[in-house]
Amino acid sequence: MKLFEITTKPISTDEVIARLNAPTVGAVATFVGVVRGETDGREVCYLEYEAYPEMAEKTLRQIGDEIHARWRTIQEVAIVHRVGRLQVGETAVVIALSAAHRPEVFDALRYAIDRLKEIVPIWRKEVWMDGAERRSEAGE
Amino acid sequence: MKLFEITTKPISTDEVIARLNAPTVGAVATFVGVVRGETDGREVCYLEYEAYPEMAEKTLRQIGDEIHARWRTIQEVAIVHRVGRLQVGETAVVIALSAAHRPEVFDALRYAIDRLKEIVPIWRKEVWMDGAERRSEAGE
Amino acid sequence: MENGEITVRVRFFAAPREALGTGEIEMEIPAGTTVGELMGLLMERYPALRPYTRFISVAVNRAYVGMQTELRDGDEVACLPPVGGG
Amino acid sequence: MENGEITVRVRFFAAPREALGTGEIEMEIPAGTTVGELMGLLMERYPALRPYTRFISVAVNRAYVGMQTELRDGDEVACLPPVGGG
Repeated sequence: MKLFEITTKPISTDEVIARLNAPTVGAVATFVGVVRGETDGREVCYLEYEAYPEMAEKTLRQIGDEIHARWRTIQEVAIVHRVGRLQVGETAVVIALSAAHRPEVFDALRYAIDRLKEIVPIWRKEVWMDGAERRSEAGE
Repeated sequence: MKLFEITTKPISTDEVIARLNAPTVGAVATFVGVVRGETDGREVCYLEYEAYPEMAEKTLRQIGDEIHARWRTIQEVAIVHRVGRLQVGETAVVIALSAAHRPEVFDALRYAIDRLKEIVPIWRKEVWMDGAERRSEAGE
Repeated sequence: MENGEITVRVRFFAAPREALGTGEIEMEIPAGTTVGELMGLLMERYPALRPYTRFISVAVNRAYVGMQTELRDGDEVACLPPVGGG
Repeated sequence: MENGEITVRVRFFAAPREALGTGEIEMEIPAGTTVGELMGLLMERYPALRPYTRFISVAVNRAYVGMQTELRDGDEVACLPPVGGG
């Protein structure tokens, strides 16, 4: 089971959490990124995500390594990011991490999504209902 | 759909997240409490959770209200806690909260589980493989 | 008693419930009885509850209350040992 | 060139990929060429890429590198506009 994955298929949070399964796990925290129906007051038609998949999976794995180095109580990290065309309400990314007890999972979770947005080569194109587009790489 | 629920049935994280569904949601954070296979070096056979269900649902709702008062960007909170006999690896509680953007979801999530453990009338009995028991109300 | 008797339901959970052998009893008590006084009456009548006295918080009608709270007819009183959810 | 020519693959994504009309090209460059020099050659040969120059980070063999990095035969070079996942 891959802990760090770029996929074109819909993502189930339960399924990502199951990848962390171990009898030592007592606490799991997840971050789920969802396609919003509105950005800047414009209605979203769909989003198109594009990745450099080989490097994206490598940098996701790097984020996992960074977390293990910083927070010794984190047992496992899994990050699955979807690419392709996503509709409003669909899940773009699930980050899940596990520990025996909860204290460090929240900081580690925040770190994971912040780092993902900094270093993982994935790009997003918003297509609005009025036909206009905006690309993440053009700045927000 | 109930946002605050005590249930005897298995809990799906995806299903709890779906209760928050709205076109304004861009970020969901969840905390999942899982039955560990070992506590204090002893192998766990099963856990038995008992609640004062009417007051438990009321105090869960109170936690939701407290979060809305403290973090204005949190859109919805859902908390589902299971009671009865749970096996190792099963989910005891799912807390999910939603926002348009992520900054406040982590602090709010941590607050929710901390408060749950303080005020929600639910008790836990650990039954170990060697036949011994420990009750949460006896102190840890 | 000047205001007569009232009836309250008292609910028990977890270890005190098992020690008592039931999750619920009815108590007839004088009007004006406080939560603290009711706890005293319970410990007197049910010795099995005594080991738990120090640890019990009380809810009336599903909200935590202090020991000075006066009970009213029909109140649901709950004896809550330290909670352990999550 | 004293060390001859090397061949590198160059990959493009998102807006620069669409501007160029392809996601991948091969470049024959002198041995010892740096990433920064390769960027210069690309901008010269493909004017469509010029608007993106300032914003592009470069990865060689799937790791971010600086502009001084020397390229080797067979390297996979990627031109990465600012990322926007999550």
